[in-house]
Amino acid sequence: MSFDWMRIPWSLVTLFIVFNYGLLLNALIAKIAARVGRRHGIPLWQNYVDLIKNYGQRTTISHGVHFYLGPVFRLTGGIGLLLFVPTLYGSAYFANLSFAGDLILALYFVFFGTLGMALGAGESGHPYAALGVSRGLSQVTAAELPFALAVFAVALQYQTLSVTEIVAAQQGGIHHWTLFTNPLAVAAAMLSFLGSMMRPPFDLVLAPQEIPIGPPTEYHSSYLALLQTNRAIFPIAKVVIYMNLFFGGATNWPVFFLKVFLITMVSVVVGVVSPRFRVEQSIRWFLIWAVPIGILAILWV
Amino acid sequence: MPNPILLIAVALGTAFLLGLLEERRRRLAWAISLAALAFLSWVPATWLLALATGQAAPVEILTAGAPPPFAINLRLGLAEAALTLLVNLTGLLTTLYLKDRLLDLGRRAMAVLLVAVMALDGLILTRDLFNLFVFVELTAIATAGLLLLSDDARALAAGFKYLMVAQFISVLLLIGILFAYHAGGTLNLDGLAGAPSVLGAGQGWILEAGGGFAFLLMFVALVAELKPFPANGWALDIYESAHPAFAALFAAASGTAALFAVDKLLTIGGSEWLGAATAIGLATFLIAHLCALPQDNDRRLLGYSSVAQTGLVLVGIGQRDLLGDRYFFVAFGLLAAHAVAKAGLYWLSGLMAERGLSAWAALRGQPWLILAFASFLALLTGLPPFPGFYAKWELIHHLAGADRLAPLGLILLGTLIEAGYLFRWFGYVIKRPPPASAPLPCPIHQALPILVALVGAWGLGWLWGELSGQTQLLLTWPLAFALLFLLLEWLPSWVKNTLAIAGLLAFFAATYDYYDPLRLIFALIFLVGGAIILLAGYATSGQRTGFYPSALLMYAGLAILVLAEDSFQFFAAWELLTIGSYFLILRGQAAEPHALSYLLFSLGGAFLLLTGFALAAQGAPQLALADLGGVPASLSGWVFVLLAIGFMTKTAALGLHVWLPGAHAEAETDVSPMVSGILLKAGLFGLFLLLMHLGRQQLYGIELTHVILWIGALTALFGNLLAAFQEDAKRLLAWSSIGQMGYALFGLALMNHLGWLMALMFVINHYIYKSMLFLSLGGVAKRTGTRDMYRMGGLITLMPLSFIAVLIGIIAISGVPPLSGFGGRWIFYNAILDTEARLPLVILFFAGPIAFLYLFRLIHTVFLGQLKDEHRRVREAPFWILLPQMLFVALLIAFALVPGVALRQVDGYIARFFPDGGLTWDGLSIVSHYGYWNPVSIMLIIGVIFMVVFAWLLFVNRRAQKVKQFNIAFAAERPYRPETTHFAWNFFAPYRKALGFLTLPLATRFWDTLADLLHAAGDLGRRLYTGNGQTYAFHFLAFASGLILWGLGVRP
Amino acid sequence: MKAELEKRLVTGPDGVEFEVDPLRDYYCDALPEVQRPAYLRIVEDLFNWARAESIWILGFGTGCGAIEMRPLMTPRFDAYRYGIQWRPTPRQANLFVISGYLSVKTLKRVIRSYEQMQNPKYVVGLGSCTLNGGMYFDSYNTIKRLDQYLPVDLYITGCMPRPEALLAGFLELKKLIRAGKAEGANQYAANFAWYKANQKQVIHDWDMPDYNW
Amino acid sequence: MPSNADPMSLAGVHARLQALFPLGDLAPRRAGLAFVDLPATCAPPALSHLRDREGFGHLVLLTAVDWLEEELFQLTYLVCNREARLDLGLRVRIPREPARMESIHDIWPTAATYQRELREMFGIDFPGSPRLDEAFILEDWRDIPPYRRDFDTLRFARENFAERPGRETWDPASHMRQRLYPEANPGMDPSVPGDRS
Repeated sequence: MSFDWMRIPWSLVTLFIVFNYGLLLNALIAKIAARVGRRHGIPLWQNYVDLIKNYGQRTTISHGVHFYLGPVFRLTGGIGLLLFVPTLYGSAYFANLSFAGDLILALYFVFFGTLGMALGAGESGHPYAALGVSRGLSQVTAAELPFALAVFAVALQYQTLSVTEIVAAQQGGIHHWTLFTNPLAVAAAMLSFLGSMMRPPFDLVLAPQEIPIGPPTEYHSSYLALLQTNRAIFPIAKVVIYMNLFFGGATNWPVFFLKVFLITMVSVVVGVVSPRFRVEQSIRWFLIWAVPIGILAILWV
Repeated sequence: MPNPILLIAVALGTAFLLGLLEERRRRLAWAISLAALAFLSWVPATWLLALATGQAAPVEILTAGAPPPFAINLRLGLAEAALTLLVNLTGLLTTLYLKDRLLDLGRRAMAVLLVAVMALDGLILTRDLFNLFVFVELTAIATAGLLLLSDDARALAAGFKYLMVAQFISVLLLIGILFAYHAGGTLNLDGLAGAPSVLGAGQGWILEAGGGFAFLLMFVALVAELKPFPANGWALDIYESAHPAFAALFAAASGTAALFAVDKLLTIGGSEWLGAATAIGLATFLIAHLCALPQDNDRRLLGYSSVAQTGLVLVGIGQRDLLGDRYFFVAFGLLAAHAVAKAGLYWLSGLMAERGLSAWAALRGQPWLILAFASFLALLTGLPPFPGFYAKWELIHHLAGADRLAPLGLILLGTLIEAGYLFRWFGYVIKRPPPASAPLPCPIHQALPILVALVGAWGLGWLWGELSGQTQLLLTWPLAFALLFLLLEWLPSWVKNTLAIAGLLAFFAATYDYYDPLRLIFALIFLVGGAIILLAGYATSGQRTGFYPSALLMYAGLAILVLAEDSFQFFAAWELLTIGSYFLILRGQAAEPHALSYLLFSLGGAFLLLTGFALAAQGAPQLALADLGGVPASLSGWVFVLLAIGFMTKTAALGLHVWLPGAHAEAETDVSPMVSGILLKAGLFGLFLLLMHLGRQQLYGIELTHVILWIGALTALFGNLLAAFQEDAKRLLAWSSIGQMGYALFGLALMNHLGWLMALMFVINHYIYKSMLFLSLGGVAKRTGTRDMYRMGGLITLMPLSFIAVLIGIIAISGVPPLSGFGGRWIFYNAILDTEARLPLVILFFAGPIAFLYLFRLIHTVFLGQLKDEHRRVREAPFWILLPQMLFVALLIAFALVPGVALRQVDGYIARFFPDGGLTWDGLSIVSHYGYWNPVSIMLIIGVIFMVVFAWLLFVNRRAQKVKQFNIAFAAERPYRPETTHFAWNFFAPYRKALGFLTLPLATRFWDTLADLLHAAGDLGRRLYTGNGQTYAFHFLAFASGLILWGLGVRP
Repeated sequence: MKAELEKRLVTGPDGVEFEVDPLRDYYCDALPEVQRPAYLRIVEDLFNWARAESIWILGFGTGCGAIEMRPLMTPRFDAYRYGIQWRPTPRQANLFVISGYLSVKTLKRVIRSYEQMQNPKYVVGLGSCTLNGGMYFDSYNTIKRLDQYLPVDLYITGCMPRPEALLAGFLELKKLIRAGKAEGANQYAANFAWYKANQKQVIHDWDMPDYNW
Repeated sequence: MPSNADPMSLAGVHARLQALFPLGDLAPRRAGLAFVDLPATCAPPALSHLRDREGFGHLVLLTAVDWLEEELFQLTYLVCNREARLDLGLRVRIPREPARMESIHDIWPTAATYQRELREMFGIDFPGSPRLDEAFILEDWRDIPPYRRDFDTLRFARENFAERPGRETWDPASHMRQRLYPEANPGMDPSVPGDRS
């Protein structure tokens, strides 16, 4: 088969844009949260400084091979997820590496980084790491369910698993978006979205005041820098999937920035005004409120 | 040809001759008895040979030189020859076995024994009713004599009770004979049977001649001789208290003769009486088995079993009208199995010093006795390749063909209960500590009879295989190969292992051309996969007695299964693999209860298969598997249900899963992957065949595949959920298997192209990763001495290869790209887009992420976290346990890269059944109707990104200080001990809080309650038998009067 | 020595007995080394700028002065706008604020946490107590001079200093970092023996390795 | 004490208690708070009685005073009856050497914590009290217990903890008066160190 080598530089461009956008977006979110508390909050460039600082730390320790590899898995998961999904609809180059697989690949690749990171944190031997993973996994089982149902509903609706085709089906006006053609699925997915963004009330993985700070407790210096890098890329990669499935995708970068920002804001808005759920509360919440909507969505299609 | 009258004459003559001998010449007397019995065995043996080969015709012996009805006549036909041979051989072996005892008792005892044998011969040979009565009397006197010779006080009491019963029987019989003579004018059986009747010869003669009451009395008398329920307390006391060798004679010879007497009587009764015989037989069969269930005394248990078996033969006799010319094949099969096994078991019992069942653990001192014990149990339960198996197969098929479903069900239920207590006993023998006393004494004169019974058992198995008209199982290559290992037990295990691997591979190579793509995949897993797992066997030194015959028995079953063309081969293979795997599982340290529950569920499932096949065959002796689709629509739903439940028992579908966790977890390190990675696939293979040939079926308007869909989804959910809550690593894997099988079940039940493909992906993947995980965790458990995950931790540096295997395994299971598990998930999503059943999907979606819970827990709590004090010097698992794991790792990666190699073939094959919705190959991409997937690109992309990021980290972080396990930021304190720092126990406590209510062991409770109920019922039944003579007399009267009242009601 | 740190005989699963020495087997026994700055001056300057603009404080209030740290997170003072934030784990923190009096017992925990932070790392002594004992000059249980035990980059005096004083101190610290003068971690490594001797003089039950990685 | 005192008052309690134990006089401090002396051996049964019969369910504190000159420690058990809003302090005196008192952790489990503290700070032994020898703060203390009055804390601090040279101490009141109103106190020079140490 022939491979279009130009995909690689264009993918790197995507990566670069999303990375910078992610760093700025994270700072913006922090600023918005600060404004809610009537603070000024961090400067917009603060994330860059933190990143450089962490790369610039002079010493590191290692708890073992897998501890070392944990952040690598995490970042690979973030970058891979971003590149397996077409970023811009209609652009041959910003379709990135989506030729490798369809929506299902993206859905399952989400776990690649999480799993690798969880294992790396596990090797640190820190009980909080395991505790955080235990909480996170417990929550994921319930939080992923409405999303899976929504994805299934959307796939049924468009009779395809190809992200590109799903976006294509939503072109031609805002009323073609899944948001309006299949509101139940979108509702279920957005509730699930709250659970996957590590923000209150579903931030029990990191839970700084309880298990400071969960899996990354032992990660520092350049490990932490890799995780921060991923923190800029991975949420956006996830949001891109939501954007493509439910909100008509994006055909150019400004629309992309806007949609990603608005979708992210859903979880931010909920997050800044919410306290934290316990694990069992969170699971019950998803099963009681989100899952029935998802079930209705797949029955309704 | 020796004159058959010699059977009577020689026995009687020798008995008299013994009387002439001096009392002190006991040795001589014994030798003479032995010689006489040898002669008595030789006579019917020659006849049997001649009659069977057609060199001789049945003969009538006219005692007074006149034909009947003027004189008594005896007949020696094939049946008589076989039965007298059985009786006399038992007598001979009993005499041999009783050497010490007889030398002690003297010539009188020997004479009585001879008379008893003679009387039984007479009972078999005679064709005259009054003569029958005489022999019954003689038998009674001789039996009582033998009993009264015992010094056990209880035996004396039992003998007395027996005499009382015998008198009742005699009186009834005599009166009956009087009336019969009055009505029929003759006492000759053939004469009576052939008496003229408007209904034809032998049909309802008594009705017309007014001899109904006469027949009734005789019937009651002779049936009472068979120890029917409830009039059998006396017999149980005899079995329990008499010398076991005598009990052997009583069970094997007397029972045989009495059964034949009833058989002869029924020839004149007409078919209505067959129903009565069946009913009595069934009641006796079931209730005796129930009573045996709570029994702990070996001889009394065998007594119950004898009573039950006699009942079963009576049922066989009762089906005479149905069986036609297969009547003798079936009835003799059941009878011979019972006689040989029971004689053998009683002889074994004679070796035991104590009466408790667990005292039989002493058998472990002599492996060949274990073999004998196992063979006898298999013979009794009717497992292949023994005669009872062939006989039951035919009986069930005939019953099903004639729509006699109630007896069919009851027979199978009784057999299941029987298997329950017999194999529980076997578990005791293998697992319980042997009694402290000296090693089992086994002098030659006691060993010889047991040996003869053992050889006889296998010989009969061969014979019935020949006579069955079905496949001769003993001559199939796989089974013969497995049995060969019985002879090779003395070799060191590595030789046997090599031989076994070579055998499996050679068989696969030899049969390669016979497989279609579907079967090829299963054959690859069963045979080649089996060989790979067997590599781990090299890690065990010594002889490993018992392992190879069991393992190869299982593989033999699998090999026959995948090649089976008709239902008989399929079912026989199913039973073989069940027994083999049962023996294998039982080898585990604490496997006793779990192996038993495995066996019972498997046999229960197998009996459902049997019923299903029998129903489908419509009275034919077997059914080509390909013809399953030809079953008439009225039956096909039921056949589907029976077969599906049978197969789902093996795949441990929800509700039928309770046997699996224990069985898989408690098995040995290299057995777990066999029974999990390989054996579970047998059930899926069956389901494939079922769905392939029967397709969608409905019952009462319910779409059955839809039901399976729900079961599959629920199984996946609960399997995964329970796995997350296990503390024991192997139990976790076992529950995970349940969940995985749920997925496969679901895929199959989707009944579309991709659903089947997904099921096949699961078959392949599950074999690879589950075998690998069981091996690695088995290796870890071996090194750390525990299976509790929270006791481990931090083993990654000490056991890196095991860690890699587990890591690859869990990535594959979880379906995370780039490994092959993702392929399964991808096909799954494509498959479900084609289905209309959406609600079960919700459950399956829920089950998916739960897998992450147990997978993370598995790898984290074992390999990550804190290393414990006592494990600081643990070494990596043995090479031979690692080798197959590394092969599996390579296989997984290869399969992840090029899944098309296997999938393409199968995809094409499945297209025969579901032409639509298949996959297409676009270069390296796999394309479905809905999506696409490019395994090589995924692997490459992920690999490249990973390496780049890794290189970057190495560059910025090249001087990391390696620290040790307590160098963690512990809230400014330091860890106290690794045990208190390793977060592992009750890992998902919050999850339990949220969803723990789903883990209530409802299925286990249900089956436990059922077992308790059966036990309680058995206990209730046991209370009938108080040991009090008056109670027994009452039982007898109740039985006799009940039967007579019934008879009068039917025939006024 | 605490019982759990003493050498013990353990029987492995294979029945072989061996000795476990917790201090040797469970803790890394390497000593800290002086870390050289980046080879290129400009890179080190960049890093120093980033370090100055991104000060992560370890969330460990050692004494009463910690009460003055809280207001820094509030809208009134909002230290975040200076790139200052709190981290719950010493692994990720750069700045250790010794907030007020330091009892001997706490000193041990402080040392442990300080050593678990990564180079470069900074210590700020808050209040008179860290400087010269303050009102606890005659206490049987508090140290009077922090720089005897840890390399201190900056003191913020007062009893207690107000949040404004803290902010001023942090800004002062920024200047030091920017100038490359805040090399406490290297100082600690260079004079490790001296610091250790001082620490051990007051901490009698030294139940940990010499350097807590 | 008049026996017809209000049964719900401390006097009533005292009266009833006096019938059982050799009690000293009731020393009221304010309404609802009074102290009473009794022999050390009587304290545990008296406390038990107060808890079970008089409704004094809460042990407010257990503390010690070092009567160095009298060679005695005074232990004060302050108990509270919440319903009646009464506080009663039982004071017992025990010899300083050997300083030993019966433990009351079986009456109030929380007492164990107070007793640990007294053990650590005063060196008073309470045989049988749980975790008695675990220090709260003085890990591996090697001197006499620091709350005993014969312990010289200043000397101890000087000997053990490094000092910063040049430390100066002012009396805050006079220092500020001098700073703010120098003309009113001409005799005092604010720059002269008034080191009390």
